[in-house]
Amino acid sequence: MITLKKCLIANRGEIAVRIIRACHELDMIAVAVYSESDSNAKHVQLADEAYYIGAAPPHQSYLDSETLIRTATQAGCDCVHPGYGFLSENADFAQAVMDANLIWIGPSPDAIRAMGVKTEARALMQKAGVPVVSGFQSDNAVLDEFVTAAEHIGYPVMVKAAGGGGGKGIRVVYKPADLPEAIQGAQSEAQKAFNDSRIFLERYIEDGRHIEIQVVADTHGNTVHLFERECSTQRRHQKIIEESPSPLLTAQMRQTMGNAAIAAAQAVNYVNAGTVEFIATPEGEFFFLEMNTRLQVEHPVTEMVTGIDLVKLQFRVAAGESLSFSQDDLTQNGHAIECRIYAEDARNNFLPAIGTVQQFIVPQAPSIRVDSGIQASDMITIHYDPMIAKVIVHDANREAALQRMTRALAEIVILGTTTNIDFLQTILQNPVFVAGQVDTKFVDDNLQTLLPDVAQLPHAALIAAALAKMDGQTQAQVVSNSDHSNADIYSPWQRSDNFRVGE
Amino acid sequence: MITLKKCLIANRGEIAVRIIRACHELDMIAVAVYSESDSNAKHVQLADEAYYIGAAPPHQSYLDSETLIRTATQAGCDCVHPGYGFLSENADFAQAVMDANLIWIGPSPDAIRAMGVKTEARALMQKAGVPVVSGFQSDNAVLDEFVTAAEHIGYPVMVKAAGGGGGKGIRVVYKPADLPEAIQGAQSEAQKAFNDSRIFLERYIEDGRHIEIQVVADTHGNTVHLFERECSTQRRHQKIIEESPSPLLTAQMRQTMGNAAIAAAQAVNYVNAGTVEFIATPEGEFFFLEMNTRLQVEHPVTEMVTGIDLVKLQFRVAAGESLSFSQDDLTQNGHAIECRIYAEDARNNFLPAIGTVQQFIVPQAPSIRVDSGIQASDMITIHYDPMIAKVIVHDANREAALQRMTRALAEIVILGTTTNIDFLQTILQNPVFVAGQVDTKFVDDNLQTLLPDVAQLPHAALIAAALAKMDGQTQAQVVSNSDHSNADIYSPWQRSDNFRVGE
Amino acid sequence: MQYSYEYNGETVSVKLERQADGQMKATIGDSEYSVTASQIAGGGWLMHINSKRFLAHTASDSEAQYVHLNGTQFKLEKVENRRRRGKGSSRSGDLIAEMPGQVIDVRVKEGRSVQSGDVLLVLEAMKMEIRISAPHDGTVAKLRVKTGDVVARGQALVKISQM
Amino acid sequence: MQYSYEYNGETVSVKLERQADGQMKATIGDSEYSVTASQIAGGGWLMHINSKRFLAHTASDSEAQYVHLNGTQFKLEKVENRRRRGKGSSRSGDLIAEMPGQVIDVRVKEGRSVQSGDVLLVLEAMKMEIRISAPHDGTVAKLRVKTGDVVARGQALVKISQM
Repeated sequence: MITLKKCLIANRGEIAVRIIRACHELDMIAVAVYSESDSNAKHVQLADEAYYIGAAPPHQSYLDSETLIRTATQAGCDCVHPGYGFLSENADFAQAVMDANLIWIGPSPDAIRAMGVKTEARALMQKAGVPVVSGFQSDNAVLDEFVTAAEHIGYPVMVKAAGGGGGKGIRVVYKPADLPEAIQGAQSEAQKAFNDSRIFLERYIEDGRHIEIQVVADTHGNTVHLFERECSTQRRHQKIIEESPSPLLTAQMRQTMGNAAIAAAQAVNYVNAGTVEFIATPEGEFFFLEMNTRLQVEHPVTEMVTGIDLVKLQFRVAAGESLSFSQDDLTQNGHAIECRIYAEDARNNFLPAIGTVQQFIVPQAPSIRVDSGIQASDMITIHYDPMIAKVIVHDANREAALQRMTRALAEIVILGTTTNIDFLQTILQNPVFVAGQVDTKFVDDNLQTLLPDVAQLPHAALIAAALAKMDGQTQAQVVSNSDHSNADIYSPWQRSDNFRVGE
Repeated sequence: MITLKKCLIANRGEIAVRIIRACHELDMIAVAVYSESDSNAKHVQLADEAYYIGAAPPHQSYLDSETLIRTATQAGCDCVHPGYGFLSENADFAQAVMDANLIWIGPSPDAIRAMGVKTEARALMQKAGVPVVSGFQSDNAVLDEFVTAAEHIGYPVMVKAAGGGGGKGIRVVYKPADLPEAIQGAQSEAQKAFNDSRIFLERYIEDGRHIEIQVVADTHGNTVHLFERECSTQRRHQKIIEESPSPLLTAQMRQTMGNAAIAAAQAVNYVNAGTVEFIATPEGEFFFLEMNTRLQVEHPVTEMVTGIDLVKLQFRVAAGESLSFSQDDLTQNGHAIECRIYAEDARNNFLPAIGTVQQFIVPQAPSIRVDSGIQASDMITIHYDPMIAKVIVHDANREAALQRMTRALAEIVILGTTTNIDFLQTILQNPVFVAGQVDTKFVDDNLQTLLPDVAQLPHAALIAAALAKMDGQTQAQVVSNSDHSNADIYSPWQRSDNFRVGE
Repeated sequence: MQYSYEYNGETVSVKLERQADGQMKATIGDSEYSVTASQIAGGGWLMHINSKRFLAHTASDSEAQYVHLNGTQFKLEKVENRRRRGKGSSRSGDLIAEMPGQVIDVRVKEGRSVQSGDVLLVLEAMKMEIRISAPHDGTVAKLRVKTGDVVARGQALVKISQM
Repeated sequence: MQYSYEYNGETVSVKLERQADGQMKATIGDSEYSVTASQIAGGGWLMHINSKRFLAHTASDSEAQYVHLNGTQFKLEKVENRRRRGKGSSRSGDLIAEMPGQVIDVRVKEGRSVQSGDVLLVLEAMKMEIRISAPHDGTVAKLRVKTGDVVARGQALVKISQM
């Protein structure tokens, strides 16, 4: 019997729903919070209690630490789960939660901080014997020193902000001539974003594979890893498809990386679930990238191959329980894949799509899991991440899992907003993906090939449209503050690098 | 790539849906058949093609071998999957399918026949060294011989029909005085049901546990078992809840029973998926009961603990592929439970409930699988089995799986017909069930305790009813040939032993 | 507006009134509640009743109003239907079919005397045999079906006259 | 009855007529189809078109009719809406917001001259920065928003006059 009784979930959408379910299975009371635009959202419906915390913009609600902690206290909660994104990697919030005598479902503020400052994390990892990409860091270095260091590291080189992550302040430099401007730009961007202009250099591995190791540690000194997830299918550093096992890893690499991840976690006295991200080269080298000190979006693939419920485990560990299994008890069974469904228009520069979801039908079928925070008649707003659902499948091997995912995506009906489902389907059919050889630049390099043609309109679809109209299909209520009559697909808009929180 | 291209699914409901999905994942064309009352059913919607095969009563449609085979041939199918129930254990149908140059997704007609005649199966098992309950069989025995044999076996003794199964002709006798009448009754019932009056005697194990072993054999001589399912939670020989692993089995028993099941399958040159049913005593003895020569209702619990898709495997084996794994590759991971949702009124002697399903909402959540053949607005008719859905959950251990199932059942919304969901919930909470100590007579012996009181009506429910009415909730279309105005809960009706096909 | 149903043999009533402030007032016996509610996808209601939250799903047919709340289904029978129904057997003394089915065996003839409990006929419905037996001693006054007949719910099957 | 939509830049039309025999006839260009259809739960249609089966899901809003068929979503825009729309920028020469968002940076002032591609202002929407840049060389004739403003889809942001 878990000793925790009542949890405030400081999040929204699919991850809030996921955490509420875990609470219920542990016989805990789940307390939701919601912004103005979420009052009827799925996570609010499923929760045992729900409290309004402010206006729709995140900094007025889901990022408002004070209101969140006051709500948790007033509701009589004994713990707070942050989910991912929002305040999940905010050490000050974790500390404030603990100061309010609430249990934080996550690692200590110190561990969050240690991993949050990228240069500090690099140094810690080096000390712990975890391989780190060659790089250069020096707080008071002048330009000449950077130039020399870059030569030593070899081009391309990455200029990164020391004080924070999420893609902010990152610049890739291919030749010495571009370095000075890149350093200046990165410094000013880092200053603005993190109030800390320090930058550092790192070797940039162009054709690397993004492989991360899930770790869990309890408060009794036990740390285990739950194997890897490969997340190389990315568009502009945004993960799209994740899987476990990685098609790249040998048993030997898996063990070595798993041990490195455990060492990384132990170096910061890590407790609870976390993820150590590595970049692996085609030659089989691998290097520490960063550690995500929270639950990941893609945690379900690990749950499906290990049979371990990570969110329930987070609660148990936070309640002081020991891990009920050791490293040797864990196995990777079969193969799991996750596809992220975004409300975005791939053919229009991946601009987020808004609108009201008129229909949302997901298959209930063997080993197909759909985690979503939306339902029919929900409006996709401008305020939050456009990821509206995750589809996760499991089967005996990668080929079977791919077939299952292809069918799952074909069966999902989401009408009323544009999604990336056809983009996902095209990637799944690409020979390089099928062969398990996608690296982190594959999607960006092959965008033209991967963008499906607009499907020919079958006569049957046109007939269905007419049938619906003839039948007098009523329009679902469209609650919208926008004027649809001016929308246009031609536009002078350019989209800057996106900065969805590093997921 | 599987060599099969197009399959006729000679079934309906959830299992037809299940098989259609397997076809699609294997890139096969799925052909559905439907009776008059199933023209818009879910399995018809999901199939690539669908053909009308007759009126609603099964013998005019789903049991009409000729029409089924003609349909398969005319549609250009290369194989037929029978599902469970209906014609799945009909050796003549299997033979007719093969005679029409179609591949039968199942064992050979000979294997079906060998296991279908119970006395023959007993003899075969004894020869193969598979433990069989002590019994007496002799085609020309006179009453005195039966009396002597019964004394030798020990009471209680079971009188069973030699020529068929499904519970027909079975009588349990507790004292010698009742034996003659039981034998007579069984003989006449067997004569009527199977045109074969032969009966035999078997020791009746009162407090036994129903444990069955899933086996799969390919055409290349490989036979493996996929561990056990325990199905002791039964009401009148009707399974209600199944799970894997069995709380009773030790690793030693599991291995012994697994080997016995393989021996049983090999004794009849079994090919494809099948299930060997055993009864186990509290002392750890176990005895062969019968072999089901087809897919079982409860196959999903095995799929969830082994990660093997049994239906896809059936197709691969039937296509001549070798098993891609050996016994040593298989493991039981975590714990899976299945609950069968019946449209029946537990408080009214479990009479089947009919009606139109007005709402059918199932949770999409981690490791919760719902296999169903119905959807909102479907009518539950008198013609078919009242099992409308199966809920299957998986988690790391039995306790966690029970918690997950409890939540899953609480979240399922089925409105418009009476179901056994509250009965299931009560069983799940019963201390004997929680302790894993239910035997096959537990439910029948404790029916009064297990039948939940009619829930007090919370004021909130009454308010919700009024809100719906005030809102002018429209009645879903009720397509019904019955007169609702005469329904009554008091009645002179008695229900005889039920004879849903031995699932 | 007053709404009445029959639940578990008892009549239950609720009065629901819209207030000037947009809220609703519900009255059940002596209890008063302030109610706000919003309808969600798929026939659901997110209700606030005296500030406590409830998620309910509702549906209705000609017989009843169905409510799913906290994992339990409640069937609230419509009072107007209950009133029309007889008890046990129809007014005329006929035994009626409790559910639709097919007559697979008729074991009595008109005029024959029967004892309470004697099986009169057997129906098959949903793969189960259902035996219709005499509710009291008497004679078969009227046999209204024969083997093979498909009967509807509520249809009169056989009339047993009291001795 | 004739139904017209715009799909992928082209106008598509279908004529759907009920026949005396209860079937429907659909005409698309030169192709004629006989159609029967039944509506299933959740906005689905099981159609038989010239005896071939199709399962489609449909939904509509003020902008478009949506159809899901064989794993693909089709958005058929309503012609009456397309007619009302401008192209690129609004009739007045204003740049308009393509989606709702918040203005987080304004980089130009009224009267300043700009070159094609210059970033004029930056919006934030759905956790992404969106830069609005000049579609051609010109001067900032009218700046209609300031940092912090929340803008609706279609709202005019800035007017660039041609040199």
